[in-house]
Order: sequence, then structure tokens, then C-alpha cells
Amino acid sequence: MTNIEPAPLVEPERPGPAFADRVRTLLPKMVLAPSFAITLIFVYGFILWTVYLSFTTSRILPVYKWGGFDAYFRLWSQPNWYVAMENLAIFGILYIGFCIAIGLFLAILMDQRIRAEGVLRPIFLYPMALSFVVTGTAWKWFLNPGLGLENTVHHWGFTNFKFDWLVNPDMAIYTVVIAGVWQASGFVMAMFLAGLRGIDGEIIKAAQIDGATTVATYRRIIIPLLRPVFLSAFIVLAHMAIKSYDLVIALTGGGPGNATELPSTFMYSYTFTRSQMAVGSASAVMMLMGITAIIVPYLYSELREKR
Amino acid sequence: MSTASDTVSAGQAKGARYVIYGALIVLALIYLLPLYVMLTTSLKSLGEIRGGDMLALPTAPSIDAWAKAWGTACIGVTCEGIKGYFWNSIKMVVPAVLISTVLGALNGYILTKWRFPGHKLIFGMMLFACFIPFQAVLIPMARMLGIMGIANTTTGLVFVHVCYGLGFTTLFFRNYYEAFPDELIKAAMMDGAGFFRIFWRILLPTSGPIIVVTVIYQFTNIWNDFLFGVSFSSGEASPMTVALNNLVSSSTGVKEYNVDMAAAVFAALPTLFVYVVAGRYFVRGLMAGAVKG
Amino acid sequence: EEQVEVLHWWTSGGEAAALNVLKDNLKKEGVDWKDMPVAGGSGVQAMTALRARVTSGDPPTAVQMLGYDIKDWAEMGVVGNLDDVAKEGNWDKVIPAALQEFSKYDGHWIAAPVNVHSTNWLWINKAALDKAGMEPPKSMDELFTMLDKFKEQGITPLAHGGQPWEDTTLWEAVVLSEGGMDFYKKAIIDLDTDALSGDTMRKVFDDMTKLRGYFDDNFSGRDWNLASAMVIEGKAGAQEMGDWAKGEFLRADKVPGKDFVCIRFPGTQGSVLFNSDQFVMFDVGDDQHDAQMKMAKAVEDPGFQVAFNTVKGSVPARTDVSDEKFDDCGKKGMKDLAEAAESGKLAGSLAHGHAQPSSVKEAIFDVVTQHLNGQLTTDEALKRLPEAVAAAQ
Amino acid sequence: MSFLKIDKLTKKIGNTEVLKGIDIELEKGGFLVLVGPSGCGKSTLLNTIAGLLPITSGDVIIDNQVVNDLHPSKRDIAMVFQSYALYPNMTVEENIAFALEMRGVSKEERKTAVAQVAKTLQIDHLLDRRPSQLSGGQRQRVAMGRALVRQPRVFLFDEPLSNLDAKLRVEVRAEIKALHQNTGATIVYVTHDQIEAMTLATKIVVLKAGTVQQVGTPSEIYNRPANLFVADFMGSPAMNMLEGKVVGGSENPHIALFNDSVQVALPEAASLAEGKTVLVGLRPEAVTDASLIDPHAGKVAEVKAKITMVEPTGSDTFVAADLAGQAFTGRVRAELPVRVGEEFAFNLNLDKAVVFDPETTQRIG
Amino acid sequence: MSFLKIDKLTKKIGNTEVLKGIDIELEKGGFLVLVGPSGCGKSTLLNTIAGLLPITSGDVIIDNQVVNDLHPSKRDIAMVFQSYALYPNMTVEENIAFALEMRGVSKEERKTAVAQVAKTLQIDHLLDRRPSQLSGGQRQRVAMGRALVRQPRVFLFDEPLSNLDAKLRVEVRAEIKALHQNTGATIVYVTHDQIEAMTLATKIVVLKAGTVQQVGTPSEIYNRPANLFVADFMGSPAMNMLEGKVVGGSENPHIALFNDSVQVALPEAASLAEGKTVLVGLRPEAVTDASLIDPHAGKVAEVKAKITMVEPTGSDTFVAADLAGQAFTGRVRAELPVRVGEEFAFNLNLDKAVVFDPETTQRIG
Ligand SMILES: Nc1ncnc2c1ncn2[C@@H]1O[C@H](COP(=O)(O)OP(=O)(O)OP(=O)(O)O)[C@@H](O)[C@H]1O
Ligand SMILES: Nc1ncnc2c1ncn2[C@@H]1O[C@H](COP(=O)(O)OP(=O)(O)OP(=O)(O)O)[C@@H](O)[C@H]1O
Ligand SMILES: [Mg+2]
Ligand SMILES: [Mg+2]
Repeated sequence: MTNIEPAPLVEPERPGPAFADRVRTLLPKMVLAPSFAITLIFVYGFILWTVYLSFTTSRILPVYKWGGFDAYFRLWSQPNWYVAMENLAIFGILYIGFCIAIGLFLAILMDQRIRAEGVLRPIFLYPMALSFVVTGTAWKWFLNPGLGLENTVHHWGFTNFKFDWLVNPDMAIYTVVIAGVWQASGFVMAMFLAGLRGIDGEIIKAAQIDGATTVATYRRIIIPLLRPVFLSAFIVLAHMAIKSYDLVIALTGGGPGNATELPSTFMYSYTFTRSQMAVGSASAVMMLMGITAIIVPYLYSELREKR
Repeated sequence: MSTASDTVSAGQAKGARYVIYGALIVLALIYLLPLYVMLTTSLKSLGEIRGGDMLALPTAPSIDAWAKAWGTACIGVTCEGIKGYFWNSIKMVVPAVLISTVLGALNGYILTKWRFPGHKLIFGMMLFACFIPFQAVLIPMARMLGIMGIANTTTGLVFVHVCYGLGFTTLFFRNYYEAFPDELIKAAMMDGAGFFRIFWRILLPTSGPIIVVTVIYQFTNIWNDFLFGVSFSSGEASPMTVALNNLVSSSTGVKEYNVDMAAAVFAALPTLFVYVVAGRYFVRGLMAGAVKG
Repeated sequence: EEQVEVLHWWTSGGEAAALNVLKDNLKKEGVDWKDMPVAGGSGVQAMTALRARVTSGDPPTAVQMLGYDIKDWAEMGVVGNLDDVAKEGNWDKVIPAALQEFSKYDGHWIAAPVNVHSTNWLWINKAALDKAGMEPPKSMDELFTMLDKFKEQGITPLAHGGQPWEDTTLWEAVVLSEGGMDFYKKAIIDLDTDALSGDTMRKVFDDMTKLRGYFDDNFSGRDWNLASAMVIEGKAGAQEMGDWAKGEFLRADKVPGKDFVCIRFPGTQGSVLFNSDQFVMFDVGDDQHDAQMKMAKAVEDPGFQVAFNTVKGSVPARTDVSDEKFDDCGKKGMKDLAEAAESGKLAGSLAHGHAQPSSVKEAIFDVVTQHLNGQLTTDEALKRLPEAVAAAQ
Repeated sequence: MSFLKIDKLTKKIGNTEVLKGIDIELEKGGFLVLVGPSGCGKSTLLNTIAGLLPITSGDVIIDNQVVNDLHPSKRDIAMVFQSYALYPNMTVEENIAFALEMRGVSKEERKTAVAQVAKTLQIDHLLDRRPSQLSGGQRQRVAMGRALVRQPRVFLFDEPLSNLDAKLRVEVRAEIKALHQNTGATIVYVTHDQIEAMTLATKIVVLKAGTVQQVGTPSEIYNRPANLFVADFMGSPAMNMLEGKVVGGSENPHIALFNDSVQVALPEAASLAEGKTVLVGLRPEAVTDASLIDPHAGKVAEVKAKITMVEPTGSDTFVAADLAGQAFTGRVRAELPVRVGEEFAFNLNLDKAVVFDPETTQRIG
Repeated sequence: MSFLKIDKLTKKIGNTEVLKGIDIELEKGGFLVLVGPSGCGKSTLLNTIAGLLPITSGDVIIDNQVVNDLHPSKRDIAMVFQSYALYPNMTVEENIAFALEMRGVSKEERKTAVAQVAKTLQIDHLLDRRPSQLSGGQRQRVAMGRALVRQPRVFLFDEPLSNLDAKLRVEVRAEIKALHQNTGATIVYVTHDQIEAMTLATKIVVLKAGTVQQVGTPSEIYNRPANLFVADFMGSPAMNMLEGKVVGGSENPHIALFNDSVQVALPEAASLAEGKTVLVGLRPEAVTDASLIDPHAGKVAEVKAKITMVEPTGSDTFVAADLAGQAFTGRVRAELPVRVGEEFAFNLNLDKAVVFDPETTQRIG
């Protein structure tokens, strides 16, 4: 088949990359650049700025007078800060724990080929759609012993019923947990539901044939398979827990006393109402460090595993 | 021969299903309580609210409170209800959601299909931005908005929401496009389509589920935002949440709970609508990748 | 077209109506009113919004502000100058010196005071008082006697809203009652450590513990006006609250002296703790300067002062305004204020930011609130109070 | 007596009848292969046998016990899935031991059982790995181990080899065959690979759209397909279908092919009307060159035809040709120099011919 | 003169060299098939030709033009992907017309072009469907249509048939072959199916770990594999490798198999040391029964061996046997009654034997 032809006299021509081609290769970066620049300035620039501010003597407005570690000393000598951190620990653990437990429970129930799924799903999801600016009042009533649940149960005739967590400094933080779980657990349910729907049906069949009961199938096979969803849910919830602000303000305003103070409310009040901007910034820096400690390892492992 | 205990008797299966439905219905009722309280209260008269049982149905339902909240309630020195603010929010939400979604989609597209060294770092940095507490950026943001000359305008608010929504939208689209076959991009490249054409003609038309997730997420977040709204807008240009706050937490005077609740329901309507209508696609979209989050 | 943009948190019906007078007055002068209401938490959100506005380089024309906040903002060099208007209106004469303390910075007028509130009032339901068969109490002991009698009647003896500023409003009244004006000044204005942790202060905290026993269970987080409503409706016997509470009573068609009694908090007759809402004028561009001046002038217009303060329950910021339009409580308020100013027994209210900058104020709030809510014992509170104050300075 | 019996089984999913009355019997130790085009209901049938899908009517009987209402775990059946369905969160050892664990077997016993099975399948060095760290063939063996360790009454395999590449497929096929021969297990096996079906089965069932087309041994299915569908489905390249006519009156009744240049005997016990059109099936290997024709063949015909396409596979060469308007494919010796356009003398082994009625599509005789 | 030339092409991905100096030439109208095990770099090579991956060093030359830096859309190459890569959001018609649209072809012209291609591929009735509504074979044809409509200089196919079932594969294979013959297109085709490679190629390139093992015609590759890897890789079941020894001194030098019971001639032009161990490769079809042995074979040996396994495929029967400790597989006539355990007389066609040096793994001679 090969025809015998004389070898080519001219070297094959070698065009360099044309200008249009160079633009073509640069184009993706050019499109990404604005977003990245925004992130650099408006996130990382501002973080640096906050860090700097925490080393100044700023009170009501930013001033750029060096104050050393003074703000940090003040921060760590505030009993409020310790209360805030302790509350964050309680709130964070319970909030994440209950959201995941309830979200998973709901998702498992919803996954049993429920007829009314289309009706139920938005019911569990809708709290996520509402801001606490909207629902705060309803919740405050609901938990208020004089108006809400306690009162209602009294109306029903159970006069011994007591539910005064909202006004009890020892228990108030738990009401914040309740409202928080109400708000976010539906979202977690959606995540788990998506995870469950993504599991290979053959694996579940295999488990059935292997003799696993429904409970064993969930415990040994399905729930371990949802590990990535757990991780995602944890990250989403952790950042919501750390950022929680509306929730506390709408429900308790940080009270009774300062029983429901969280780092986010602490930071807000020191920066904006107590005119101690440097201390507020210092607390923001501490919060950012906390977030970094949680998020960066996650991001690192996430991005390294996948290509 | 089979013994009774060995079989999955129809009765047993049915019993289990009753339990499941029962549990779901009870939980659904609990989840609905706050909304129920808001709705019934908005339909009650003030006297009935003060005297009565929060959970009771209104004895004489009336939509006066709704009319007042919408059209005549006083916010500051003007008494025109919340309707104007409703449109303010729309004017802010629509562009902000559109822009952040489009940018997120483009970023996700680039970070999965046009990779270059360092793409992971850039993505990581953008993702970390999701976690920054907004209180910490208020002051520098105000300064920047001032410098850019869009302080105290709707444009400024849109800009702020785009800035801090980018991380999430990029994350959603990146995870979605990650699973999108590279071959399709290659095929389109060989067919002669360029960067934008591939995006516009090939990726975007197949991004339905994730667009739904992103739009829902952004829409609710931006619609419900209070902090940025109160800081970067003013007066009659304020978004809904700020107006609602002004209505609900005014410091003196008789609290008109029914009007407050009606206003709150108004404020919640668009997001509720979005969730109810698009809820199914939400789970589907999450399945399509966002779960990895 | 001239325009003023006003940041305030007077969003409720009555207050807004009062502001409308000002708005209309300005309209007549050809000045437009751009409203920027930010409700909630006695101006917390408003101050946040203000910071954003100022840092963005676009401050509002005038901002409703209280006490030390004014000084803080003035210190930042972002406020305007009202000297011309003040001179024209002879403000130096007609506005009490205690207010000028806050309206002037570095010798220049920067704010136009709208009103003077005083905080050491006790509001009593007349029916309950009559039932108890008592005269209004004159000392802490008599107060406790009265509250005990109320308790016997099966009503909540003392209505209280459990928010930090409300707790501290009560607390500062008790401080004034137990220690008198000198002690108040020593402890709260001068922040004397001995005074803050001494025996008198111990008594104050003991009283607070005792008073708490007269609250109902649900006081935590309640808005003050709901507490007032309890007194109005006869569910509670009395409430300690500033004179703005009167507005609630009036709006419920209650008549002073007939349906309710207003007295100075027991043991504080003759002394007045005040706070004053002022419109601070910010440094806006020259094009808006004229409108700003017109507004300042309009605020100090006697007609507006009367119109506003009769609604708000406070007394005019000018001493040269006739009291004839005011009711009994208002008249008493004006009289007390004048006397106290005379005798040097007029001092700024801590709870309302007229005694200390907000950092110290909030630090004291923390201790008072936590003590009232049982998170701190009296001993701890006495130890914590000077510490917290020191840390906040 | 049959060990596994499927009796008038029907299965509806939604409104469509996916299985329309299936009757199958399999003796103990038999190897039943289910074949059929995609979507014909093979997996559905397997799932109903396993109890993973409820049946609509009919019975599944194992060892004389009707198991219709028995939970999958109680049927003592093991199943190997197309995707293997290994538990990704468990090691190989845990995967294999899981079924025993669920049955409450003690830890030591489990260990011994797993070790033994792993040795048989030569995966003992992999016991600590997770499925994601295994190659396709290794996964396949783990899936088999998981089934084996339970020593169930019946094994079900759903296209276990379809994810493997050609080389590995041959290996694993041999392993499955050895497994069957060594353990005497009763197996139901789904595939759509003809070679797999032929080499593994003791009995083949051909399904189409939820109905059984033919049940028989591999050689019956291959050599005496019951109808056109089976004939076409089994074998690659497919059986040639040549149009013939019944001619010759009563003296010499036969089927005339290629304008009577080839004469095929009428099938026994069949009375066909003169002039009837029939289809004569001849496999490509029965259409070959002179050197490859079966020397023991009783009736061989030679035809010359023009070559239209040549496909050398290395071991053989497939030659497509055209004669009298009929296209057919022959398989000839790889060494023969055949070229498109030439004439070639094909030898037809008419012993192998099967005759179909084009109207009923059924085999005649 | 070569139309497509790949010259010392290397490609690094990260730190690993995926392609290690590939040299390939293909004349205009040639059909080059790339084969090799999974991960050997076939797709990578195709992608570099298409311009979808930048190359590390070396050149890709099409029609005397170095295209290294040319954008894929400018190379005038069409590619059919393993997954077909149909645009899911477009109809079949839009899919096919997309490339033309991108090139600014007018609407009517597009319509005509698409209609013509669709007719050739017999998908004209599907033009309004979306890819999700098509069967595997139909998708495959659409993917081909998308490539065809552009009339490119070179076609690239990346395992286009691997997702199809056996029946369909045969059909589509024939279609691709026809396409090549009718259009004279220049094609580079990746597969790991031996039959596909053998039947389609004019030239086969065997790759292993990024290096070319052998380039040749299908018959060269099949009959004279360059090394053990190629021998083992092409053909299923694989080529038998029998261990032999060089014996016979200088008078009668030959290779002794099965303890010298079979004697294989030394390859020409090879001088092998006495006593050296070599591997003699014999394909299964060269190990057969008496009736199937090539009558023209020059040297045939008969050995009797014990049957260890029988695999009837219908058209043939593969028989595994064991002799003198060496296992081998033969292919015998399907009709023969062979049984495991029996002795069978295999005829070996020694003409077909190829000899390898086990140390270098290269073919000898
Ligand atoms: N859940 C379901 N709902 C509706 N139809 C279904 C469902 N499952 C299967 N079917 C239909 O039942 C028929 C049989 O499906 P089945 O999976 O048994 O086919 P199969 O023979 O295993 O095919 P394959 O060879 O592709 O695996 C198909 O037509 C399919 O569309
Ligand atoms: N993006 C990448 N990063 C790192 N290694 C890669 C990448 N893409 C391919 N490789 C490696 O390059 C080698 C060749 O891959 P390629 O896809 O070309 O193989 P292939 O021959 O097409 O295999 P298959 O038959 O499985 O399709 C593989 O070992 C693969 O692991
Ligand atoms: Mg199947
Ligand atoms: Mg490949």
C-alpha cells in the first residue's frame, strides 16, 4: 500500500503559537481573575486588616495607633469571653450532634418510599428558608413560659408542667440549640437524603441477601457509606455554629444575664456597642483561627484526594 | 416448609409503615409549629392574642393585620407598610443572585475544565471565604464601598452579596462540573467551540439541578440577610428584613403582634415559595455534587 | 432642593408622630426629610449602621444619639459645627449645663438636644396602691412594705423587663436611693473602687436580690413596654422606669394621679438621673450645610420641644419653655429637673450612657445583669464590679 | 427431581408485565445460564428468585419449599452482582465474613471459613485491603468469596464478568467453571455473552421480553435453536438465514436454496406444503472452505459466490458473500488468500442446517 | 509518503512519563489501530494527536505540517470518544450540526450535510431525539455522524465499541469498516479488543507502558509477534508457550519439545547455543485435531495428551491438556466428543511456531 515517493524536500513548517491562541490560553485565567481578586481583597485583605486592627488601640472607629497585644490581654481577661467560649462548646456540640442525628433520622424515614415525600420535604426544609429576624418572635413566644408551650400545656390542664429554659440562665443556651436544630436539621436531612439516594442499590440488596436486618444494614453498611456526607454536614454546621448570631439575638439577646453569649455576639457587641473595636477584632481573629483549625485540614484532605 | 416466623408477613410490613408515617407526621407537625403560630397570630385580633392560647385557632379570623402590614403600618415617619421594602429586596436579590450564580458557574467551569497549576490553592482560598464571619468585614467593607462610590446604594449591596456569595456558588458548581465528563469539553473543542461557547452551549444547559441549588441557597441567604442590609442601605431603600426589624422591634407603643406576624409572613413568602416549588430539585441538585461540600 | 437625612430609632407610632412635627416644620422651610430609621436595642443596630456610613465617607446629616456616644464620635473628628445657630438661638443660656456637657465638644456646639429624660421614676397602679391602703413609698423600706402588700393581693408586685439596660436602670435608682447623689457620683461617675465594692454597694446588691423576689418568673428578655402594660392592666403593682413609660400609660387613656401614680424612686426625691436624646450633626458637605443648620434650629424651636416632649413623656431640653401643656407628671418632671440642676443633684444616667462611655457602661451592665439573674452572688458581684470597670477603661 | 423450580412466575412493575409466566426447572448441581437481550427481564428474574423483589403471581420453589414470602436472608441463596456490590467501607475479610457475622457465627469460625475461601480463590494476600484498592478481577473474586463462604443452596450470578477486560474474562470464566465442578453448587447465571453461556452452562434459558424462548443444553440451543430469535441471538457472527422453497413434489421433496443449486432435505416429521418459503439456518462455521469441512458430514454442497467482505480475525477469516441475492457469511481458514470481489467455492455442511417457518418463526421438525 | 507522522513524541503528566518516545507513521487512507493494556497511554496518545493535551517533546505532523501548537479546532481532526461524548442537551441533529455551526456554516447547508450523514448511518429517523433517548448503538452512530459530517483529514476513535453488547459490536464494526472503505478516510483507532484490531486495521501498533512494542499489519502482529508481550496480548485464548531446548549439536540442530517427542526447526538466521532454553509459541488453532489441521502445512506433529478441561463454544471446542508438565490449549472441531480425563491426539502445525528467547522476551529470527 505504501507508495514510494521521494522524501519531502522541504522541512515541515512549524508555526509558532498565534496571538489568538495565546489569548485563548489566557482567557480562563482572565475570567477567573476578577473573582479571585475580589476574594483576595474582600476576604483576605479584610482578614489582614482585622488582624492589624487587633493590635491597635481602636475603640469606636478604626485608628491605626499601635497597641501591641493589649487587646488580646483584655480579651482573655474578660469573663464574658470565657462564657462565650464555653457556650460555643456546648452549643456547637449539641447543635451539630442533634442536627446530624435528627437530619439522618428524618432522611432515613423519608427514604422508605414515602408517598407524601413531596409534601413532607418542604415542611422539613422550610425553616432554613426563614431568617430569624422573621421567626425569632414566634420562637420567643413559643419558649416563653408565660405565653408559650408551658402556658399552653397549663391550658390543657397539666398545671405542673414546667418549661422555663428560656428565662433560666442555666438552661437558656439549650433553647438556642432547640431553635438552631429546628432551623438547620431539615437542610441536613436534604444532604443525607441526597447521600442515601446516591448509594448503589445493589449493595443494599447484597446486604439483604447476606442476612442483614434493616437495622444492621443501616448500621453496618449504609451509615458508614455516608461518611462523606457526615463530613460535609459537619463542616456546614460547624461554620453555621461559629457564625450564629441572628439566632441568639432574636431569641435571648445573649441573656438572661450573659448566659447565651457566643463568640459572634461577643465580637459584635465589643466592636459595635461597647466601643472596644480592638478587643472585638482580637476576638474576630480568635474566631478565624478556630475556623481555620477546622476548615483547613478538611480542605487540604478534600483537595488532595481528588485530582 | 416455611414457618410463620420466617416470613415477612404483610401485617408486619404494614405495621412498620404505620410507625414510619406516624413518626414523620408528628415531626412535621412540630416543624410546622412556628409557622402555624405566625399564621394564626396574624389572623387574630390583638385582644385575642393577649388573652389567649397561642396554639388556638383564631376565633374570628381577619386579614386586617395583613392589609395593615402590607400597606399602612408605620415604619419610621412613613406609614406605607412594607410593600415598598419588598420591592427593594427584590431589586437587590435578583441581580445579586444572578451575578453570583453566573460567576460561580464560570469559576466552577474554569476550576474543573481549564485547570492550571495552582487551581487547587485558588479554589481552597475561595472556599475558605465561605466561613468568614460577616461582622468582621463590616467596617472595611464600608470603607471600600465608599472608595468605590457605591456606598449606601443598592448596587453596593448587590456587590457585597456577590462578594460573599462567590465562595458558595463556586463550590457548588465546581463539585457539579467535577463529575461532568471531560470528553464533552474535548469534543466541543474539536468541534471548534471556544471557551465561552463551550460554557454557554454545552455546560450551562446541563446545569439545571445545580443552578436550582445555588439559586435557592443564594436567594434565601441574600433575602434573609439583615446585617449587610442594615449597614449598607438606608431609609426607604432598605431591604425587607431591615424594615421588618424596624416594624417589629420598635421600642415603645403597643405591640401589634398580629401586624408583626403578618409582616413576617410577607417577608418569608418568597423564600417559602422557592423552597416549596423547587424543593424536589434541591435534593436532586445536592445529589448531583453539592453534598461533597 | 435641600435635604436632611436623619438616622434614628424612634420608629413606634407616637415617636414617629412627634418626629413628623419636625419633618413638617422643615418642609415648610423647604427642607426635605430623608428618613433612616433603624429600630431595636436602644440604638445598637443604629450605631452599627452609623459606623458603616461614616467609614464609607457618607455620613447621614443628623443622628439621634445619647450621652457619651456623642463624645466618642466627636473625638473621631467626624461631627459638624453648630456654633452659628447656637449663638443665634442663645443656646448657651437656655440649655442646662449638664446637657451642654454632651452637646459641646472642645467648646463647640455639635449636637442639638431634643429632650431630657429622667430615669429614677416609679410608676404605681393607683388601684393597687389604694387597695394596699398606703401612701406612695418614700424609702426602700416602705417600698418593700408596699411590694409585700401587692404580693398579698396576688398580683406581680414589681413589673420588670429583664434586659441589661432595664436591670441597670433599676440598679442605678437603688444606688441613688441607698447612697444619695454623692455616692452615686463617687461610685458611678468617678468609678471609685472603694465605693464600687464597699458596704453601701453591698446593700445595693442585697436590695437587688430582694427586689428580684418581687418579679414574676418570665421577666427575662421582656420589653419594658410590656412590663408597663402589666402595671396598666393591673396585673402588676409598680414599675421602675424612665419617664418615657408615661407615654404608654397615656396611650392607654390612663390619667396621672387617678389611674396611676408617678413618684421619684423611693429615697431619691430631689435628685435626678437624666439622659438626653440629641441630634448630632455630622460633618457633611457644604451643599448640605444649610439644611443641617435649619434642622438644628428647628429642633430647638420651643414649639417643637413642647409638641415632641408632651408625646414622648420627657421634658424639654430648653429651660425657657412653659409647662402649661404638660400634665402633672410632666410638670413634676420639669420642676424636679430645675431644682436638681440648681442644687447640683443632677447627674447623667449610667444605664443610658450619660455617665460613662459605652465600654464601662456595658461592663457594669454585665455585672448587674448577671447578679440579678443569679449567675453571680453578691460577694462575687462586689469583687467583679471594680475589676470589670478597670478592664473596660 | 428439580431442586430449583420456577412455576408460572409473573412479575409486574408498575403497569408493565416484566416477566410473563416463566417456567424453569433446575436439578441440584446444575448450572443454569439465562441469556437474552438487554431489558428482557434477566435481572428481574434473578431478583425475584433471591427475594429482593416480590413476585406478582406464581411460585419460586427451592428444595420443595415455596419461598415466595421468605425474606432474602432466609432463602439461603447467595448472589454475585454485576457491579460486585462490595461494601466499600469494609476490608476484603470483613466483606466475606459479613454474612456469617449476620448469622451469628463466632469470630474464630468466621476467620477459618474466610481463610479457606480466600485460599481457594487466591485472594488470601488481599484480606486487609479495601475494595477500592483492588483490580477488577480481584473484586470479582472477592464477590465470589462472599457468596462461597456461606455455602448456600443456590448461587445467583448477574453478569459477573461484564466489567472485566477480555483477557481477565477468560481467566475468571475458567475459575467459575472450576468452582462449579469442584463444589457441585447449583448456579443460576445471567450473561449476554454467548461464549460464557456456551462454556459454562449445563442448561441455557433464552429469554425475550419476559417470556422463555427455549430451554436446553448449550448444544441444543446452538445447534437446534427453537426459533429465529434464538438462532439469531446465539452465535457471533449470527447464523446465516437463507431463503429456500419447498419443491420436488412428493417424489423428491426438498428445500431448494440458491435457485435449487443446493438441495436441503426436509426436516423429519414435517409435512410442508409444496412451494412454501422457509428459512434455512446455517452457522458460519458450516459455510467454509474445502479443507475445513467436516469429513464426517453426511451431506455437503459446494457453491461459488462472490466475496463482498473479508474479516480476518487472525485465527480465522470471516468471509461475507453474495449469491442469488442472498448474503451469507462463512468462516474459512485464516491462511487462505481471499480477496473481496473474487469468487470463492464455499462448502456447506448441510447436516447442520436447521429449517424455520418464517411465518411462525419456529423451527420446523 | 506518510500523511500522519508522530515523531519521537514524549508526554509527561506530572512526574510520570506516560509516552516515552513514540514513532508512528501512517499513510493517507490508512487505518491504524492502537492496542495495549489499560493505562498504557493509548488515550493519551490520541489526545496529543488531537491537540487536547500539549506534548512534552517531539512532533505531530499532519500532511507535512507540524501541528504541535495548533488548537484542536484548527487541526481538522475529528474524534469519537469511548463515552461518545454526545451533548446531552442537544438533539441528534444539533449534535451533528454543532461543529458546522461553530465553523459558521449556514443553516441550510448544515441541514443538508446532516441529512446526508444521517442517511448514510441510518439514523435519519432519530434526528429529533436527545442522546438519552437512544440505545447504545444509536449513540455510537450519532457520535460517528458528528465526526463524519466535518469531513476531516484524520479520524480518531477511542474505544468506540467497548460500551456495546456483543451483537451490536459486530454490526457497528462492519459499519466502521465500510466507512473506511467507502470514504478512504485516514483513521487512528484505539481498542483493546483483538478481533476489532485484526479485522479493521491496515496497521496495528502495540503499546505497553508508553513504548511501542511492535508496528505491523494484522497478520504480522498475529503470526509473527515481536515479543512475548505482543504474543500474549493478541489472541484469545492466548498463544501457547511451550518450553523447549536447543539440542541436536551441529548436525541436526533443532528445538526439542515435550522431551524431544516433538522437534521444531530452528528459526532461520538464528544461531542458538546448544542447550539454551527457548519458548515456542503456538496459537490454539494450530493445536488441533486431525480433521482440522491445515492440509498444506509443511510440518505437523502429533502428540497425545490428557485433557484437563473442555470448553465448547458452539462453533469450536477449546480443549486444555497437559503433557510432560506443560499445559496448553487446542482448538478442535465442535462435533468431536472430547471428555475431561481422556487422552487426545493433538496435531500441531509447526509451520506456525514462533520462537522466543525467554531472557530478552524477543522473538528469535
Ligand atoms: N423499577 C422499575 N420500574 C419500571 N420498569 C423497570 C424497573 N426495573 C426494571 N424495569 C423494566 O423491566 C425490564 C427488565 O429489566 P431487567 O433489569 O430485568 O433487564 P435485564 O434483562 O437484566 O437487562 P440488562 O441485560 O440490561 O441487565 C426492562 O424493560 C426495564 O425497563
Ligand atoms: N491527568 C493525569 N494525571 C496523572 N496520570 C495520568 C493522567 N491521565 C492519565 N494518566 C496516566 O497515564 C497513563 C496512560 O493513561 P491513558 O488514559 O492514556 O491509558 P489508556 O491506554 O487509554 O488506558 P485505557 O485502556 O484504560 O483507556 C495511565 O497510567 C494513567 O494513570
Ligand atoms: Mg440486568
Ligand atoms: Mg483510554
